Amino acid sequence: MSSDVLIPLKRIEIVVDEDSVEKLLDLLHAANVRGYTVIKHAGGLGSRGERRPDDYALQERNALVILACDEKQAERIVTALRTRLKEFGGMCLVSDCNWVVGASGSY
Amino acid sequence: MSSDVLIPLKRIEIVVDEDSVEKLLDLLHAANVRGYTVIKHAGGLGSRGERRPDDYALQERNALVILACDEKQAERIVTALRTRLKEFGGMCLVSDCNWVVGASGSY
Amino acid sequence: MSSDVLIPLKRIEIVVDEDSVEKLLDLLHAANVRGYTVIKHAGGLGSRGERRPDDYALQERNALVILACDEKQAERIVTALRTRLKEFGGMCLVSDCNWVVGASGSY
Amino acid sequence: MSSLLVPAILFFALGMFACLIKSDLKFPPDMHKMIVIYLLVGIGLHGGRAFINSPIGDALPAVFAAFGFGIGLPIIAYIILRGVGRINPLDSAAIAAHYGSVSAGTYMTAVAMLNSMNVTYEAYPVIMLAIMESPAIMIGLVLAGYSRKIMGGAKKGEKGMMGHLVREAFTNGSILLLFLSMGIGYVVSEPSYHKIEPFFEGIFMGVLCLFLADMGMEAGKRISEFKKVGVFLVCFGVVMPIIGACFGMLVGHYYLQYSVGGVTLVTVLAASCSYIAVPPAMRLAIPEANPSFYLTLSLGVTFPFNIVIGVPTYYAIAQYLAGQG
Amino acid sequence: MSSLLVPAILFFALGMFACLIKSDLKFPPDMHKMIVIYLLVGIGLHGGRAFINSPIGDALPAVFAAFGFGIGLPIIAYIILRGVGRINPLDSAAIAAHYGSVSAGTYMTAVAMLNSMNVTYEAYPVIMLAIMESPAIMIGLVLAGYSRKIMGGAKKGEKGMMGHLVREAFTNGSILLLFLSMGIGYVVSEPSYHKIEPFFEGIFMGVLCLFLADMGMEAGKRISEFKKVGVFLVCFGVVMPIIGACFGMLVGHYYLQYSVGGVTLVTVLAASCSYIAVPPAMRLAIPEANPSFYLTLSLGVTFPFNIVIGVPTYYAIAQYLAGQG
Amino acid sequence: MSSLLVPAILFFALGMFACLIKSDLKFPPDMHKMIVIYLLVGIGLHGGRAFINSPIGDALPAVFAAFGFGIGLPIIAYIILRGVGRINPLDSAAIAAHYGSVSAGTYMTAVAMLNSMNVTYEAYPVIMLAIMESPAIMIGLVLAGYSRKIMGGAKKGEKGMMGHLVREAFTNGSILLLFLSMGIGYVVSEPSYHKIEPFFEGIFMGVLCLFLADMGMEAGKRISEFKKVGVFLVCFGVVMPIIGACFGMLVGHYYLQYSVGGVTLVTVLAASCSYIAVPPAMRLAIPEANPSFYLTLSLGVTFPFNIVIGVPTYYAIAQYLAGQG
Ligand SMILES: Nc1ncnc2c1ncn2[C@@H]1O[C@H](COP(=O)(O)O)[C@@H](O)[C@H]1O
Ligand SMILES: Nc1ncnc2c1ncn2[C@@H]1O[C@H](COP(=O)(O)O)[C@@H](O)[C@H]1O
Ligand SMILES: Nc1ncnc2c1ncn2[C@@H]1O[C@H](COP(=O)(O)O)[C@@H](O)[C@H]1O
Ligand code: NA
Ligand code: NA
Ligand code: NA
Repeated sequence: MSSDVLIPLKRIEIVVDEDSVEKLLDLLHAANVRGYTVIKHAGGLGSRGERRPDDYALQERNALVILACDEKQAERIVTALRTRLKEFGGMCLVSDCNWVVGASGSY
Repeated sequence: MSSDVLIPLKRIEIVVDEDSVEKLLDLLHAANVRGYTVIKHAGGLGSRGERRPDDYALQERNALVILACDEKQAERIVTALRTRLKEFGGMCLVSDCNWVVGASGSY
Repeated sequence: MSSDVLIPLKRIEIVVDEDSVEKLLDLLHAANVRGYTVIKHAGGLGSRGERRPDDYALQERNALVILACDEKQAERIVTALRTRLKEFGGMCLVSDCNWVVGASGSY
Repeated sequence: MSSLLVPAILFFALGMFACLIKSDLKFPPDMHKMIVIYLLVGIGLHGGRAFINSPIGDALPAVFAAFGFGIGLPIIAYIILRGVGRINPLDSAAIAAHYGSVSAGTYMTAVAMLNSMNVTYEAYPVIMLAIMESPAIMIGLVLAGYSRKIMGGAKKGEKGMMGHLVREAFTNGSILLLFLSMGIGYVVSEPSYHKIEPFFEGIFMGVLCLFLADMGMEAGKRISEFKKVGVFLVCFGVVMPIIGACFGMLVGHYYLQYSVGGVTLVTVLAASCSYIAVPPAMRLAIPEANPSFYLTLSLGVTFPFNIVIGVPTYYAIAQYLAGQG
Repeated sequence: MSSLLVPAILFFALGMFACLIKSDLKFPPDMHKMIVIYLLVGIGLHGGRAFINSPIGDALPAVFAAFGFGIGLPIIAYIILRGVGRINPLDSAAIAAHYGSVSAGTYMTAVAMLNSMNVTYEAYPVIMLAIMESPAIMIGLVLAGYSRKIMGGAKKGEKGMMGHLVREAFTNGSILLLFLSMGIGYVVSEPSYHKIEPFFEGIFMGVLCLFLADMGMEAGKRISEFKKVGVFLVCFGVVMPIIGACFGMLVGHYYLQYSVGGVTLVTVLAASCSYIAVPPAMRLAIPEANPSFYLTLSLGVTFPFNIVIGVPTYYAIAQYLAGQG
Repeated sequence: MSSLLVPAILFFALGMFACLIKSDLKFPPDMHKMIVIYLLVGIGLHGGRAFINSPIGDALPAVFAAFGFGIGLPIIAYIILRGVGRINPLDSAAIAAHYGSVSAGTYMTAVAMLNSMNVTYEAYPVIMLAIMESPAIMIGLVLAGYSRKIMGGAKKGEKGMMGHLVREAFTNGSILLLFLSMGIGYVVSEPSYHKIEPFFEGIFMGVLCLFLADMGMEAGKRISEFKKVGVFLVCFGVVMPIIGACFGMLVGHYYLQYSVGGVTLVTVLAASCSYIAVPPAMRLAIPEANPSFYLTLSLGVTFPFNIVIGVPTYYAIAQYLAGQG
């Protein structure tokens, strides 16, 4: 596909405690992010053991945040996020992706 | 991993209004897509501002559609989708991935 | 971004029947996986037709498991998973990603 | 006519109307599940109580009748679907199984109608309600096996499937809830039962209204799929309950010799078809069958037909039969 | 004062208190939706029943009043917002539309208070409750169109939007549920109604308590957004219901000539503002407007004001007016 | 024996049975949360009402007893776990905290049993129910701190955690709901209370049945984890409630000097252990402890033991003690 259809961007995927998601979004807003997608009620396994959203008594939940942005923005986000990731509890992955031109450019 | 285990494909990730997801799936069916995964109740930020599925009064929801397909199919989908993405409200990302042979080949 | 910030890993994305997700997680635990994220209540289309979590009568659900791990681990997982994927019903994608150092290294 | 002005039926109409004018009215999916759980427990308890004053031995003919319906009606349905409609064998098997079973919603609507007219009825139909789901699932499996044989290709691993489904037919959550609640209703002491009566009986008819409003919306949604399903199947969805009703009427009146209320309920059991336990069982047992066929028939055709036309008609005929002596 | 000790109001305070001390108390989102569905059906049925003994013709003045409020109050609100507050035109239009509509929660709290003091009231205010949402949405559209014209840029595709919203104003699930339940309450026979009364009337006031606890938590959450909204709008959220209340009082007492209870309810309708049907309609119709403005005003300012201060005051004034003759 | 035929206990058995035969019966997770909210408000209101006729001053001994249990029982549990079982210190601390607290489900089952036998009881145990969660969480923190000291490694940032958990112990949603509802029950007027009684009292025992069915399924699920937990802990889950019950009996009969009903309830409070407020607090305070230990003990061992064996036995012994004078 030609380059006027696809714009190469970075895809950032963050998993945090659902309770910390507001703080994460504040951090993203502060970094002038223009778009993201949030999926709540996720479970998982990590350094703090298993987290199960359907558990009868504990109901620990993660939230998954996906965002596409340009390389520079990505660097800014990663830098801001790194130090706070422990507090939020979770992980952050970065990979390459291509934005399909046509949608309003909220990246 | 050898090439008889992994088949290189395109991974398409689409976020639309939950209300438009039926129309998007119709479009995918029309493009002869053989497999996709849909996650509803997502929130997000985009050109139309924030959308929160848990909000008390508004409850705006996005749906995330993930699909793996070959390059040609991907091109067809992107072409069909581009012009309608504004109507659906959302975004579309394309990246590379590898399909693990063994699952019934629904790509 | 420099290599002391990003560690190149494999990103594995698995979709299975929600009923099989416990068995899948057992398989991952057996492969000594140290982290994963699970999203339930997903729908989709595949070789067995459409699956709709919101359907009035059938309510078929998929679960999406995302995990980041190093290349070797990924190979082990893919090998273990391949033969059982049909039983679980679903698919498995593998792609490249980078782990942002800072989170506790649960990969 | 006035029997149509039962709140339960009006709420069904409300839901259907809301769906047809494309209102955004929607009940949360969990609300539906919670209401079903509540209603099943309520029917069960009430049924169990009724048995205290009815000798259990007298239930035997009802049990026989239940098995007769559960096995006989699917075979009739299968023959019609294959012979008249030339429907694909596996689709036919899946659809047929539904008609051996019953619709708890239709049954409760009939009970609501009888109650609102102060018509009494026997304690036994509720046990038929609980029993009929299981043989229907079994016979669905048998028909599917037969279909696969005539189609030439046996599905492998089917034997494990069989065991799985026999288990499913008896451990299905809805059936279990109904049966065990019946047991609880039977054993608890009168003063204990009085403490839980306001919840399980007092507000039952009101909750049923919300349930039927939800069913109405679902039925309305399915109407848009009539085209995919085809004229023959839509007609079948009206004719099959009439055939079932005829058998129900005869069995209820001549064999079981129930009162007008009882005959009405037996007729409803024979005429209605499942949308709770059988669809997931068939999806598992006959994955090749198209679910939109049996779901559209069950939820979009037969259920509304029974609620709006069937139940009042069955009652009228039961009255006529009783008048004949 | 003792009128504040109505359980419904105390539960509102409970929810607000829990939120303000940052408790982790939270009701599941579906619980809220289910309760709203239940309450709307309950109000509708009860309202429909009340009409059986009230000549429908006499409802006409109430209908006129409802349209008057629905159209007049948003225009007043818009003028204040633009003229006094210099609020952006599209935000003004969106906020104004909310004040033409009503809050079912406030209405039910007032009913609970009147019931607990054994004050009777007319059957007609409930029909106003059902009617007022639609004209408010319409006038919101008109104000938005006017705003866009004075701002110079017409949004394209607006005509399709208009049709879409007119449909929405009449097929909105909540409005429909209220209207159709009213119809059902009106037509069902007395014995039929008695069967569903324990659910829709018996436990109504108790369910309302949980609803208001939930509303209290939501209102508490919105208080933290007062800063974003600004002093003027927070004041507006208190002044506008007072203005509405004055009109409501005058219309209820002099034009409709209702009893103390009826005047209180009419006043509540005029003084309250929507948080069910209007917000999503405005989000769709005026996407440029900031939702946190109208939601904070509606849920965080006007609703608590009405519940805690408004309702008892309106009742006291209605008593005074009645005393004046 | 006949006391086992209380519907609440039978529904618990139903849920457990469904789970053990691997039925697909499952209640939606939100249903559980909604029922818990409803039940807590119901207990609270009822408890608050009971206080109107009971001088509040007389509650003081009950408050002392509650603190005594909340602090004393975890210390005993910790000593047994460490001394006899050689359980890891942090796991011991987390488990111990649970036994200082109470199970609202067990309490309500006991109330249901007493009601069904028309046994009266004092108003004060319900205030103990509300109080005991907080000291139990505190003492859990203290034990965890002690454990960390003897293990040599202090967790950093623990001080902030301490403040956080002290807040949590008092703003926990469930505790708050119970306390505030008690307050509301105390202050509302009689006619007001009558309007909400059908919801919060009339249908209470019925809703409790669904709650216990759900608890039964959960308990059944936990049984499969007995192996992971080990023989010692499973035994501890039976022995500890017996120890608690002994203290409860003595305190209830000799110190508080309550009636048979009251002694039974005090015993249940001492013998039961939390599964609502304490588990999340311990997860936060002692992340190193394995949650499947304390959850399996609480939900899979102690709760079923108390429901099926404990409650009827405690009542029998209370009767015996009363007979002794
Ligand atoms: N850059 C982005 N990264 C991730 N998700 C996005 C991005 N931009 C938009 N979205 C998603 O697409 C939805 C609709 O976008 P929009 O139509 O621009 O408001 C948003 O609510 C987000 O969930
Ligand atoms: N390697 C991984 N792959 C995918 N998700 C992970 C991984 N490690 C951690 N997570 C997610 O991050 C959440 C928090 O991790 P942690 O803070 O390490 O317990 C986990 O519950 C998982 O959902
Ligand atoms: N090509 C694909 N892209 C994305 N998801 C897929 C694809 N194929 C299958 N799936 C997912 O895997 C589930 C099970 O597939 P199957 O077992 O082939 O029916 C489907 O319901 C989809 O959610
Ligand atoms: Na049948
Ligand atoms: Na108004
Ligand atoms: Na205890």
